[in-house]
Amino acid sequence: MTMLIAEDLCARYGGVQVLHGVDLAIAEGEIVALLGANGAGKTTLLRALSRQVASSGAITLAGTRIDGLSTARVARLGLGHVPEGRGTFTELTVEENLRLGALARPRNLRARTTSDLELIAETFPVLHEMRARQAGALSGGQAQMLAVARALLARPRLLLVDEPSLGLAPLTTLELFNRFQSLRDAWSLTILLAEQNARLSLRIADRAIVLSRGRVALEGPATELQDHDALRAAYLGDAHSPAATSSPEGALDD
Amino acid sequence: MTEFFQILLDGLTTGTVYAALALALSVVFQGTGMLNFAQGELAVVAAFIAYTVLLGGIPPWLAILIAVAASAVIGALLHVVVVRWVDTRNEGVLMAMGVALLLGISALASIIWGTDPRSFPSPFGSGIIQFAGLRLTYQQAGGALLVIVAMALTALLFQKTPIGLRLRAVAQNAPSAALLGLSAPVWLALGWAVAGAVGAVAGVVAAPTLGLSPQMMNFPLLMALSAATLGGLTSRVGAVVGGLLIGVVTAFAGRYIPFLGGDLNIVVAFVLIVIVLLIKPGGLFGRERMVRA
Amino acid sequence: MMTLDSDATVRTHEMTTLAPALTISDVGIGFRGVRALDDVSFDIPRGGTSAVIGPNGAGKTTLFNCISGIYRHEGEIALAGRPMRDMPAQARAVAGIARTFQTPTLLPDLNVFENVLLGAHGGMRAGMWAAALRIGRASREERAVRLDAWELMGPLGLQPLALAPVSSLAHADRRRVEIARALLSRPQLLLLDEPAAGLSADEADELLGFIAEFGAHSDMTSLLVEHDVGLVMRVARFVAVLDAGRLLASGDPATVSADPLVIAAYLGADAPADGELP
Amino acid sequence: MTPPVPYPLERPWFRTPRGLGTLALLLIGVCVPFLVSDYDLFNATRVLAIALGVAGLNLLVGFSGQISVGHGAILGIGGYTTMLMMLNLDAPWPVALAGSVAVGLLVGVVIGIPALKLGGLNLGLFTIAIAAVFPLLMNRFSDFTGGTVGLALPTSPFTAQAGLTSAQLGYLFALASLAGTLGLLRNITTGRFGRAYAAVRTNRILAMANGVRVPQLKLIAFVVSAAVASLAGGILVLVLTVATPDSYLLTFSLILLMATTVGGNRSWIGAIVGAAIVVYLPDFASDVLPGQASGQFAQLIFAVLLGVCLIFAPGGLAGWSSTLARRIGGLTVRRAPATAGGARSAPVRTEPRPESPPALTRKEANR
Amino acid sequence: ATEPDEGAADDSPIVIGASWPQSGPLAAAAAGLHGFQAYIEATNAEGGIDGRQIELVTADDGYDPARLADNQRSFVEKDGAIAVVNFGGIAVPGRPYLNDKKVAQIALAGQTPLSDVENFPYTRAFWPDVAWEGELHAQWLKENAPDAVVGFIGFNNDLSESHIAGLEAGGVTPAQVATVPPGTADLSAQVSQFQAAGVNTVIINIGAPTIGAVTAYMDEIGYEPTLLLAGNMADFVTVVDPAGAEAVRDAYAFHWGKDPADPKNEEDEATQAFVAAMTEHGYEKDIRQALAFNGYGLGAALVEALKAAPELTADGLLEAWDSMEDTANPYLQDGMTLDAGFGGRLIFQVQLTQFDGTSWQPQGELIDLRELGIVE
Ligand SMILES: Nc1ncnc2c1ncn2[C@@H]1O[C@H](COP(=O)(O)OP(=O)(O)OP(=O)(O)O)[C@@H](O)[C@H]1O
Ligand SMILES: Nc1ncnc2c1ncn2[C@@H]1O[C@H](COP(=O)(O)OP(=O)(O)OP(=O)(O)O)[C@@H](O)[C@H]1O
Ligand SMILES: [Mg+2]
Ligand SMILES: [Mg+2]
Repeated sequence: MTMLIAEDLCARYGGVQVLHGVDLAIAEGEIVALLGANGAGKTTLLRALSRQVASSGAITLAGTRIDGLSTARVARLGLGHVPEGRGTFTELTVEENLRLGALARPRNLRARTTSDLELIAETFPVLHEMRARQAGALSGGQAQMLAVARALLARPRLLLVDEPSLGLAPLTTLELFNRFQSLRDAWSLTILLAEQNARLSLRIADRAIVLSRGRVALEGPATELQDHDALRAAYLGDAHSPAATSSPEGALDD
Repeated sequence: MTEFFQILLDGLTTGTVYAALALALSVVFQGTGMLNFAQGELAVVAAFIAYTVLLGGIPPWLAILIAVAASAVIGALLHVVVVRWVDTRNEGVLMAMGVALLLGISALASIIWGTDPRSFPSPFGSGIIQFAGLRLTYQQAGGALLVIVAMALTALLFQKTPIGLRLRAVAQNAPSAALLGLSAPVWLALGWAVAGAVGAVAGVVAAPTLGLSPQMMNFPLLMALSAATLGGLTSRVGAVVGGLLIGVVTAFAGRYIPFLGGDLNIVVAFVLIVIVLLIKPGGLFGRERMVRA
Repeated sequence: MMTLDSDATVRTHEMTTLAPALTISDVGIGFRGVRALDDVSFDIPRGGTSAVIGPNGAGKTTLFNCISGIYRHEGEIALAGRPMRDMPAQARAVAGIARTFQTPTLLPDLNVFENVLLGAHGGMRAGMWAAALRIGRASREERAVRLDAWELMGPLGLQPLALAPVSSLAHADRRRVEIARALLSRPQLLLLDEPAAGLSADEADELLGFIAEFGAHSDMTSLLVEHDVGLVMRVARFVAVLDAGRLLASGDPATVSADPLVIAAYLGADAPADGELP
Repeated sequence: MTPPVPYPLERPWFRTPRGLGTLALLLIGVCVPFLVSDYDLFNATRVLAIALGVAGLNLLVGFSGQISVGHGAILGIGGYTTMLMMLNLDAPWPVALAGSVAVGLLVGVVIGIPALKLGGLNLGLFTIAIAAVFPLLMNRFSDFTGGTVGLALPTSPFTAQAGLTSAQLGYLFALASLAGTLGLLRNITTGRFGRAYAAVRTNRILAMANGVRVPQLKLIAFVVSAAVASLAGGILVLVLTVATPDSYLLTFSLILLMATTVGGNRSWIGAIVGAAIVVYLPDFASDVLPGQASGQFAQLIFAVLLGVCLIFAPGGLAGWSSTLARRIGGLTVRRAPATAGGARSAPVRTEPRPESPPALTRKEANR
Repeated sequence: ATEPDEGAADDSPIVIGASWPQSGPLAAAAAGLHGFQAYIEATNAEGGIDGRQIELVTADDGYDPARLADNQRSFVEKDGAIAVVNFGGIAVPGRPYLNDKKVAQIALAGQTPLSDVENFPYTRAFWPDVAWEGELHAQWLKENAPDAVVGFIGFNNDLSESHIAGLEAGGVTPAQVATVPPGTADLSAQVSQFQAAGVNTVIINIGAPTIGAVTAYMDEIGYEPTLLLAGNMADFVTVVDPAGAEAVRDAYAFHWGKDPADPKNEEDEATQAFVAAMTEHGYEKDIRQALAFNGYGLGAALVEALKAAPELTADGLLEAWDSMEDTANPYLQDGMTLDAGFGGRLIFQVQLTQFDGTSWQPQGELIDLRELGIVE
């Protein structure tokens, strides 16, 4: 089954159009990396999908049209979103933040809450240690873990993640990405991952989509993209690639 | 000595009205992040509803329940019809909206029910409890009980139930709450409903003592705002303790600092508040807002 | 590569002493029983780029907060040999410490240009009276600062965004605005809290290259907190590693990344010597 | 090296559309007294005096981010000071006004210092207390303040001269005070200190990290605001020729706060708009509503209209109308709404982002 | 006017302005205005004053002096009013302007400053001066309860000051004084203090809601001192209804006006006329309001003065006001008349009444304050 289909998605802020007719299809159980330079529109695309930004075009989540629904509705239909800027409830405790995540899960998974909480504690031991603290006191990386953990505990069918590695220590990032991979199977989770760290996200992704100036510039299996010259030039910072000195954008555009 | 304890008791019972209103303020604040200047007027409306129902021959306890339920509905409606459309991230606008509501509801209540004070029979009956040379009217005792019950119930709701947790989450960060499937308009309306219900308790506790009129809560509102600050706006226990404390402090100040009298005695309460806040900016029981770099 | 436009941006600090850019001695701080920093001491050499690394919650940002005077802490911190214990945060800023924040922090009420201009505040001399009465001195100073900011925004690519409200910026652009703001104060010590986070590797290199060049022109020392270890190893001349509030190791990048303690706590066992992630 | 993008030229203020508009407004303001009756001037002068108070509140609330629910009392302090100096010391009115400014400064310091520690809603409640106690004090010390009936001047202090009536003189004086004060306030809220105040009100830590002396600026805002409000109170009693405790009830403070918000708390024109609304709207509402409950209905209408303003123009009527004007004029919008950010606001930006991504522009620019 | 103006037969309306609180803290006072309006409208319906209609312009001042000043100016400068009617309190600071403009100012209130006709020759007030009531209370106490331990409850303003000054002038110093801001209703602590101090006589001169709330509370706790209530407050709507008849039983008050809600007035013709006028002109909501009857009485006094005025100007009106003698007024208790006297006031007679549980019963003869030496 296709988990998410977006057709001809356009979004604008005031007079400026940011997304120009993005088409997107994600199969159930897939991990898709969303790549793109700074300002390409990754965050905007994720926000449009979770209905935080007004957009035109059709969006279908697991067979249900969701364009036109509210963010909260879409969330209840099984769309999770780890937003840019983390969005933790700073005045609630870490535990309360996590509980809010668990409360958002579908009814049939309520029984699994305890074991899922344990899993989270295992992935991010520090969150368990700090459960009684106000979330606002957390360090940047801890807050990032909390944001991801909270979204996972809601047991979404499709998880949109905006730069999860932001502020995470390398070991933790690695662990998180591995966890994504294992949860994809264990929880039949579908993930759309917007990440600047292309190398890392391509490692766990099945497929990658490259946005450029609000359009899908490139799309393909992750393994293929890892070798793609243009991509390397633009996003892996490979200074020796010849593409780096010519216009990388030009290379992506065709 | 008896006089001392009697005045202490009087102060406490005077304080129950402040406490009830402060509790309602604190509930709105926690449930919606707004300092609601119109809370007193909402309590008045609730009291008028109870009054109207009582006149219809309904037993007092049922009348209270009806008023509480009706106020909850009014609170929710107020959110849906008015407050929802305000830019909730802008404190100034929220506060100004509170003032507009205060003026509007007060005018509306005056139009509907007139401005003359009416007698509101105590739902607890009339009579006094005597002990150790001290006395307490049924109304005072019953009012205190009602406030304590309201405090316990809201504490339970906010601290122990998932609903309370969600209410707090939506009030604190609505966009994030939406990502967890919590629709802000619905939950904030619920928050207002809870506050309306608590406000109704304030109205019912106040009306028999103060005489039912649209202006009934003007002064108590001021004291309740102070009480909530003293105890900490983020804390329901704080609101109640603050209300009682202010009742006691003003009663003692009026009695034992003759120069202050029955009007300037509130200065003592205000001074107390400033001192407490300078030492503990979140109030006696309040939590300070977490800001870190 | 980015270049600096003119010598106007160069400011030389008098070399009063040859003291380290920053001396941190016995710094400690606790929050309700949690020791966020405990007895941390090290020196940051003058000039170039140094870095503080460590796992999440190690106390890196807290250390920055102590250096910039936002937290009161135990121990002593000295800027170029000058103890700062009793200096409030704003005085430290005026004395030459500028910083960015882990989560880019901008003023929503101001546009990009004005956000950058805020960085000049500490260095401006004209007072409230002069401003109120629009005395010539105040206007001249303001004009000069604006010109300076404008030029600084060129190489950072912010000029086209100058009048945009900051709420409309993409994450990486916010970062650049913050850095421009910090640089505009011509700091002696620049504290960068994860400047490369959210930037592609290419963009990060470019940005840090620019900062290094800026620093070279103006005798500025930069101190990074960064999780991109590869980047740190490439640009830093000195690295301190924090873990759970304590100093785990410090020294030049090669030594530090070979330290088994550091590998266990932070880099991971299979980390290659250059710090690049597997 | 490519030539740098030219620095956007800045014209002197009197050549910007906004500056020209201000000048035109001032011109109209000066002509008004020769066009309308003395009765209309009386209300217009009240508006100017209240606008001055609202402007003081704007500095405090809009710019320094501190809330005061007690400015009505500060106007009262200014009013009583002016009155007492004129009645008891036979001071000429300009001296009395200077006296009330001085007292205002003092009051600003006295309230401002604890305010530094309190902040936010706590400060709001602290100032509410001041507003609540002020009329009680005026009632209590009646030997000095005249008690409930207050103090009254025998006649208008503005003696007709040079062919101008006393109402015209009063108006022109109020206009000059307002224009002058607004000019000064504008200057300290743009440029260096404008940015500093933006930091003070939204992010203390950021402010400190950029060398902004937060307490100093907050205190200055309080002191200046109180002095301006006190002056406003002085001018107001000169116009009304009376000062009574009932003029300065808590409601008055709340209404001032309302005027600030409805006009736009970072707009100086907004201060005038807000003042005009709170002065004229109640009159207007009770005029259009004859009949028994008209007082209450008028208050209801007043509340509803204010509520509508708050909902539809949360950034204030002044900003809202100029945005509207600019939209209609087809010009690009310069600023985001006061509360940009977050999901609900629809941010607008000045210039369309250049079609090519920034990274590319940069590289080309430097190549 | 007794004789129409010489020259043209002027039939332009006589303009009277009324600035009165209809909203705000004293919104309840609006009833007084309604009574006043009812009388004026009834007069107009009967043909007005010598064929000239009275044009009554009303405006709400919300008990805010600034709005009062605005209204007064509007009446004088825009409407050309010859007289302005005010409720009280803030009428005092409104005096200089009207006197400056030589426009008559008529206030309902009892505030002492309003008796200052020398300095403010255009200002008159209707009710007896509160200070007189203080003295009256003192004289009565000395006669009937020389050993009384007196407690006083009043507003924290000049009304209480005047009242207490009057008491002291009459030789009674209250042992306990509780003055509270308007709107305060919970006086339990003050009552405990009174009890502890052995107060056995309580004088209450404070309006709604306090007067009702405090009497009810004293009754509920079984504290039963002798109650002496202010004459203009001791009516059904203000105290008996909210406190309950039992709580007010045996309380004394010196009344001069009639309470339309008192059953004893049901048969009274003037009261019936009042009720009829109120109903006729659309103010039936306020027919139980003593305050409305007060306003009605003020209207009657004003109309009498206008009828007697040598010319329909401010000066003519005041001349007629100051010449009133034995003038009947529907609102005064039986046997009382309006007589111009000290301070431009008109009412110098009062009647001691005691509440018997259903009605205020007269005790003894009519009292004339001038005869008692309280007023010269
Ligand atoms: N609220 C807004 N108003 C106006 N323009 C906006 C707004 N938010 C984003 N933009 C613009 O839309 C474009 C895409 O932004 P977006 O945040 O989606 O980029 P991104 O790909 O997530 O970049 P980054 O990697 O830096 O986070 C940018 O040019 C940005 O300036
Ligand atoms: N103001 C505070 N109140 C309570 N705890 C705090 C506060 N500031 C920091 N801490 C705690 O101190 C520890 C160190 O935090 P800090 O932000 O310095 O970590 P960090 O090294 O910057 O981590 P990261 O890489 O995740 O940003 C954390 O456990 C954090 O929760
Ligand atoms: Mg992004
Ligand atoms: Mg950090």
